[in-house]
Amino acid sequence: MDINTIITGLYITGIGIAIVFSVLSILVILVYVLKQTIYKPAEKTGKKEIGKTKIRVEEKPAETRKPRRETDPKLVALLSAAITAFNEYKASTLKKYGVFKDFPELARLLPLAGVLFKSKIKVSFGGKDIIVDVEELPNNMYKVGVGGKTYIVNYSIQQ
Amino acid sequence: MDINTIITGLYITGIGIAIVFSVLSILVILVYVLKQTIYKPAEKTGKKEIGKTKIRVEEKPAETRKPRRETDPKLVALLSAAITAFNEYKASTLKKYGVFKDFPELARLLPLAGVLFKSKIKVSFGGKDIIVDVEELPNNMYKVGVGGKTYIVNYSIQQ
Amino acid sequence: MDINTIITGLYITGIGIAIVFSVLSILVILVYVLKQTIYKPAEKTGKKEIGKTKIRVEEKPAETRKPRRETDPKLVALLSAAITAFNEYKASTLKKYGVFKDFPELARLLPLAGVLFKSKIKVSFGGKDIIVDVEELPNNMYKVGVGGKTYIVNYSIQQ
Amino acid sequence: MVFEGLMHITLGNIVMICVGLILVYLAIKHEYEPLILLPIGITAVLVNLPLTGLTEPPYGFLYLVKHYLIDTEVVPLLIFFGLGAMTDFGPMIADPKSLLLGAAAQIGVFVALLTALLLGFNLKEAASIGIIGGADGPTTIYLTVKLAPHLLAATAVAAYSYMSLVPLIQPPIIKALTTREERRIRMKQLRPISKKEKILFPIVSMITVGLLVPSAAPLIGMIMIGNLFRESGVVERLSKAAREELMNIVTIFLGLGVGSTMRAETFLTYKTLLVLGLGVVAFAAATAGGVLFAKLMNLFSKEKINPMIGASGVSAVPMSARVVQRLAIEEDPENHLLMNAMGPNVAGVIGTAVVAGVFLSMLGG
Amino acid sequence: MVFEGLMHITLGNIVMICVGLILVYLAIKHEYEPLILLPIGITAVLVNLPLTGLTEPPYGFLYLVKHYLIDTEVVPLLIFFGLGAMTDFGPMIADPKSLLLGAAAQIGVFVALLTALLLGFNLKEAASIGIIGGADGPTTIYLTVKLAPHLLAATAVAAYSYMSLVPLIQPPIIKALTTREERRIRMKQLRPISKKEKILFPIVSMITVGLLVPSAAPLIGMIMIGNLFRESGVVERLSKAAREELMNIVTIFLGLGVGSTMRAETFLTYKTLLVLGLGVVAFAAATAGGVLFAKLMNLFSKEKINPMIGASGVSAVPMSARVVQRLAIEEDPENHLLMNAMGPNVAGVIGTAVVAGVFLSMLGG
Amino acid sequence: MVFEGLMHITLGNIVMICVGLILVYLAIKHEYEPLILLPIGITAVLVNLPLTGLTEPPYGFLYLVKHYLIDTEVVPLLIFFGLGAMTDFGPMIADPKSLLLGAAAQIGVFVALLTALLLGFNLKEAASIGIIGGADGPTTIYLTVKLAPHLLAATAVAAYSYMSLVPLIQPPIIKALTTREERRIRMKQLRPISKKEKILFPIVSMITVGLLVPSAAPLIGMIMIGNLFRESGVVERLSKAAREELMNIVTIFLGLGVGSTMRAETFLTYKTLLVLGLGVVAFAAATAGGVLFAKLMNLFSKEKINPMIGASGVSAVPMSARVVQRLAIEEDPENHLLMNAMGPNVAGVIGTAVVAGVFLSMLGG
Ligand code: NA
Ligand code: NA
Ligand code: NA
Repeated sequence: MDINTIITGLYITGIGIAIVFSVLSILVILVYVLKQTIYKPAEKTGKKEIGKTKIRVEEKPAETRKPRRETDPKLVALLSAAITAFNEYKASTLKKYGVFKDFPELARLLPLAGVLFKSKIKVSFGGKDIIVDVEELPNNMYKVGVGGKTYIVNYSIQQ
Repeated sequence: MDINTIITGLYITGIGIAIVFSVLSILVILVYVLKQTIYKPAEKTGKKEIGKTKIRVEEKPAETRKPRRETDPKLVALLSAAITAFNEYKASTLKKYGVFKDFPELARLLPLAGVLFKSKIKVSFGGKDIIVDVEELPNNMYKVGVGGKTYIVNYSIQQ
Repeated sequence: MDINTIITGLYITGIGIAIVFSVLSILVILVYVLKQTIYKPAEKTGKKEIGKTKIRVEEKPAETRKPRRETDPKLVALLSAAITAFNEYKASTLKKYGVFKDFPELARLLPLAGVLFKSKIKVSFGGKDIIVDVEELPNNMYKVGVGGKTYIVNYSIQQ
Repeated sequence: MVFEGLMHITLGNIVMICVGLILVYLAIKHEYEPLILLPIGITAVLVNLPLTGLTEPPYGFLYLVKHYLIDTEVVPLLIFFGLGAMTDFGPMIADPKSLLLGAAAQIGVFVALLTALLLGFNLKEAASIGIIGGADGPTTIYLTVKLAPHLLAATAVAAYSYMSLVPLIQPPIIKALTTREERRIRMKQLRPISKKEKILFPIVSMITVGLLVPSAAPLIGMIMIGNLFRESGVVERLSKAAREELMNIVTIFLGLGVGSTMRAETFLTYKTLLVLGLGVVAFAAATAGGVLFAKLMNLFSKEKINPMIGASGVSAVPMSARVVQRLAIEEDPENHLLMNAMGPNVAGVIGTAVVAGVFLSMLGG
Repeated sequence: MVFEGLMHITLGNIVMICVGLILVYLAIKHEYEPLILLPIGITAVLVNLPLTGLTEPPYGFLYLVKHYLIDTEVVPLLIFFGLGAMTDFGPMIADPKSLLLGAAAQIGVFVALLTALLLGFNLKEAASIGIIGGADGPTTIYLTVKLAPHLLAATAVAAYSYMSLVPLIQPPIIKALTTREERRIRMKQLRPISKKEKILFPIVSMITVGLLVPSAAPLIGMIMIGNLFRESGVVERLSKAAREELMNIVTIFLGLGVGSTMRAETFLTYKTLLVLGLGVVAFAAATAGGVLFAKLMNLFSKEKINPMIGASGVSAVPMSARVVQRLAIEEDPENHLLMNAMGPNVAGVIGTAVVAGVFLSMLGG
Repeated sequence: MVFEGLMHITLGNIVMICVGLILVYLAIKHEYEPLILLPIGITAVLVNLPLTGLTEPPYGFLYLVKHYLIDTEVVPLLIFFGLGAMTDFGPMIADPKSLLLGAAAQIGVFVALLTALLLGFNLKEAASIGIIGGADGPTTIYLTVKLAPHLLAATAVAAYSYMSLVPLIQPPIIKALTTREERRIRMKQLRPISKKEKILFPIVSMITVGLLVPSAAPLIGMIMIGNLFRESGVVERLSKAAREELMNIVTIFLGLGVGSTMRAETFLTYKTLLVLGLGVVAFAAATAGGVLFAKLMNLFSKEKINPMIGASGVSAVPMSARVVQRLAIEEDPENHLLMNAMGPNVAGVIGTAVVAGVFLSMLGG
């Protein structure tokens, strides 16, 4: 143990603490600047959303609640039906124009792909016709819009 | 800028264009040869299929059609039932002969595996008995044959 | 071909066979030791289970059996409902305390995570209330306990 | 010691940081080839911070990436391997004459090469600049590393940027060179391809091109091995690894490695600006070459092709095929040319690799 | 020739085999950082079997791993890259003063450094030991490889072990330094963060830290590039590769490489024991530093913060945030501090990287 | 310059291209070990095209793969690591005497070694040829790289080809050496194995084999570390990476690296033909050794074993176990021996690694 080493150690400690606090303080300032320049509009909607959430949480005591109507098994069936119809439409379109089944993979994997399909589909369900928006995503995923809500569905039964 | 360089550039251009066209032309010929030697039989069925497709496409205007009967939610239920029965049969067979649950993974991952199961399963569904062919594929996938059609099902509810 | 080489070869063969048999024999002994020191208690339950299995296998002739009642499509619906309710409970809790949706991923990926949720959920199903245990696992998997049985469910419809 | 970075920053560094940020912006906001341009851009920002040692031999991290993975051509070849495992040559096999359109688009390479020579670049530099017109990122990187490594960042950025700009660059050229009647030509649907043909094609083309242009063999060999993995159907594990795990990892290192060459000292020269300008010339000439050659073919063949698909000889898979599809539908909503355009599109990849091979054999490796 | 191993085994080897087995036991039975400690432990067993040649140059397998992947810093930097792709800086951006708590916890590093100097370690060793208090495994490895490679196994094992022990080390210290009233302070919920802020943060902080502390640029650069991949939303393939495929592979090599340095000859010294002891000092001092600084901040600010979240300035993401959450609920079941504690938690990662950069610039790289 | 390839092609090249194509054909059409033989075959085609420079130092791509990944043993060891993460030693732990059957099958290695010596190979070559009888591809490659690198392609191709041919090679030998009564012997079901046993087995066997045969430690160490990852249950991320991401990538490089050694100059010798012939001898002798030793064991033990499971001591996991299962069912449809045969099957992997270690320690590494 050498007194010079200790002194150097104290010096490094002083410098080190000074630098880490000053660098992170600068980051504090920059984050505030970011917030001021960017965040303004988002802030308002954000606060609103928190308020709404609180109300919803209070009206339904946790751990003892029923499943919501919109997401019951019927919805699963409706989504399945919509995707099936969508895939049939897609398959017929692709075949009509000689597009091979391999194409979507190719398109998805190469940079900037985008030959994924998107369509409005009319589904007969429970006696009435429902208009559903279906959009393909990679990996057997589908974005399904129905009744103002959007579901991401992983649907992997292929014929 | 040097005139000799430009001349070399023109020379390279000439050679380059000549080579790229001749090499790709040779490939054109080889692809034709491939087609002549290999494709003959396939060609006929291919043409037929295109014809058939066209008809199907025309009879169903895109974007406003109902889901096909065979792929409605009932099918999902039938497939689930079949795979459940198949898995029960498989589990009992494996246990009977002391085959541990790890085995399929081992078999699948090492080269030339093949200890995946395959079986005919009788399913009671909607009041009548249906015979279904079920074959395991890797990754919780199953090939299910029912009523002359084959479905690839990703079924991942495990008990 | 050199007679000395052959002699060395025979020598290596002798040594080699001796070593491979002695090393693997030592492993035999060690595996027996492992079994004696560790396995005793497990052995009994193991034997019982094999017996039970045999009986079950005999009462149900393979390849021609019906799907079990408990795993029919209704179960799929029940599981869906339970997970939906669970996710709603989770989302409301997370929102209430300002936990962002990214958090579970962060927690799961860094070492020693463990901020996955677990809860008892009451589901109204088929006219009666069922208490279900739901526990999150990584990758959209859920462990669902209902009626004394546990199911691992891959549920990927996200709202 | 610390805070020194601030004192050593040069105007060049600041310019390059802005250039990097612009690439990041374009990648995120407009999705211009984000898989490449985002890593390149942010790495360009990082390496222009002074005194970090990241690009310094022998142990700077980005030096290691550049030296061991890019300079050895490991990364571009593995990307070609992965592209092979992704590519469906079916549309090209179904319509073999699309190979000729893929050859024709290479004219753009030579136009740009000659223009570069006129602007004072030497032969090796001009070849590396010309190849941008092939619109194949990995081929451009492969050739530039061998012929003109000091231009690597410029040619790579040009190649990938203009690939994103294909939807802007090509339509006016296509429209200027074709009549409305030509753009309305319908083409017959492609025949289905048997599995045997798909398996034999990569083997046959690897042997053929390898024998005729040996210096193109690494590029063609790797893409065709990848494609054989894909089409064989028996090594799905490897095919998936080639196009996913390995591809993703290698793409990360490509971005880091190329980005690390964008230091102010080497990048901020008038040559870089010329390269970027010549890149547009190359893309435009390639487009024109493909379209005009298609029109030439129509003079001699009974069954007319829609000359727009010649523009897809510019690889940029599958962007230029989609451009053609879009233009076709504009004129006639029932005229789907997507698959017909995919043939020249993938043929262009082979064509550019052949041209790269020719350059390597004529200009020394 | 064979059976020789038995004759060459030393008492040291036997001790180290037991040490390795203890790590394996803790990893499997108590899940102490199993992703790192299991590979390290079992590799320690393997390299203490005599005459295997596994760690011998030029071709021993573990020598290759150590020499090419650890000594070059490739592995720690790629792990930082992956951590960036996993980390959500949102809670820190929402509450910027948490950055100061992340800085305060670095006090532990300096306390341990000074203690190590008093115990006779030299400056470079003391810095490597001190950095354990930052509770960031990769940063510890990065710095030790550069400053005191002979201590690598000791500091790495200490860093990862104590990270697992955070739930045991921190609570008594936190309780000793806070009153019940302080522990019951409720904090307001964090505001939501916009995507733009999340994208700009890694860019801004990379440039800022890189300019101010260039030697921290490799660490900060890689974590921020990874984070930009994550937040940009346009390169999900690469982001996933960074945090999964590449991360998993690199973690395997980290364990093998670090474990291979745990040979009896180099590991079994009194220094190792001191390092392990100093590691506890470092963690404890860091915890205290964070808590006390939070109390100090309360003296000057109107809106009181719960001083317990200062303890989360010790990174060990997300363990120390969970410790705080648990302690808060003990006092008041409705007081959820998890997200408030995540801010200092991720800030601590940046703070430790800055300190490592300072050490590198002052003590030579 | 171009078209030169055609002029430089030799008859040997053409023969080798055909050999490569035959491997590709067998891999695709008959699924003979496609994961290895397809990459090897197509790479053999590629490297026999003249003047491509792919295998030339210092920067030929396949040279890099061979030099840095195969010659360093990195690839075979990582494959062993992945195999460990895939292998279930349960059946062997449940029935420990299966280890002896795994030892007995190694007799084939020595029969082939002695035959090779009689045919004029030197000791190192003979050992590399003999190990083919172990039916473990990575072990064969590991040993050949160290003892007789010029035979690498021949032994690797032989090992993997005959592994695919196990269903053809083994049945006649098994039938010739057993009576119908013996083949109908039923064996009792295996007991279940506790998790603790599965965790302790890789640790115990690594230490035991490592101490007794240090030169086998790299192979045994890596397979057992992989297996511990698998059985520990706490590092599923790493276990998955070992057997999937890393395994797939490494398998690609194994195929490319081994295939690149199949150039006409080195492969087309009478030695290659002899190696291929001796490989059959090795497999046949290993099968016979296992079966006969099982019959010998029956002489001394009360509880008879079905001697067919001795044939599974030839690793070729799980093919030879399936061969036994099939033969057993032929004689008695209720006699399922699959799991009983898996014990010797995985024991054979350990046995062959031990033999390789013995060879390395006696013949110099
Ligand atoms: Na091209
Ligand atoms: Na820290
Ligand atoms: Na073996």
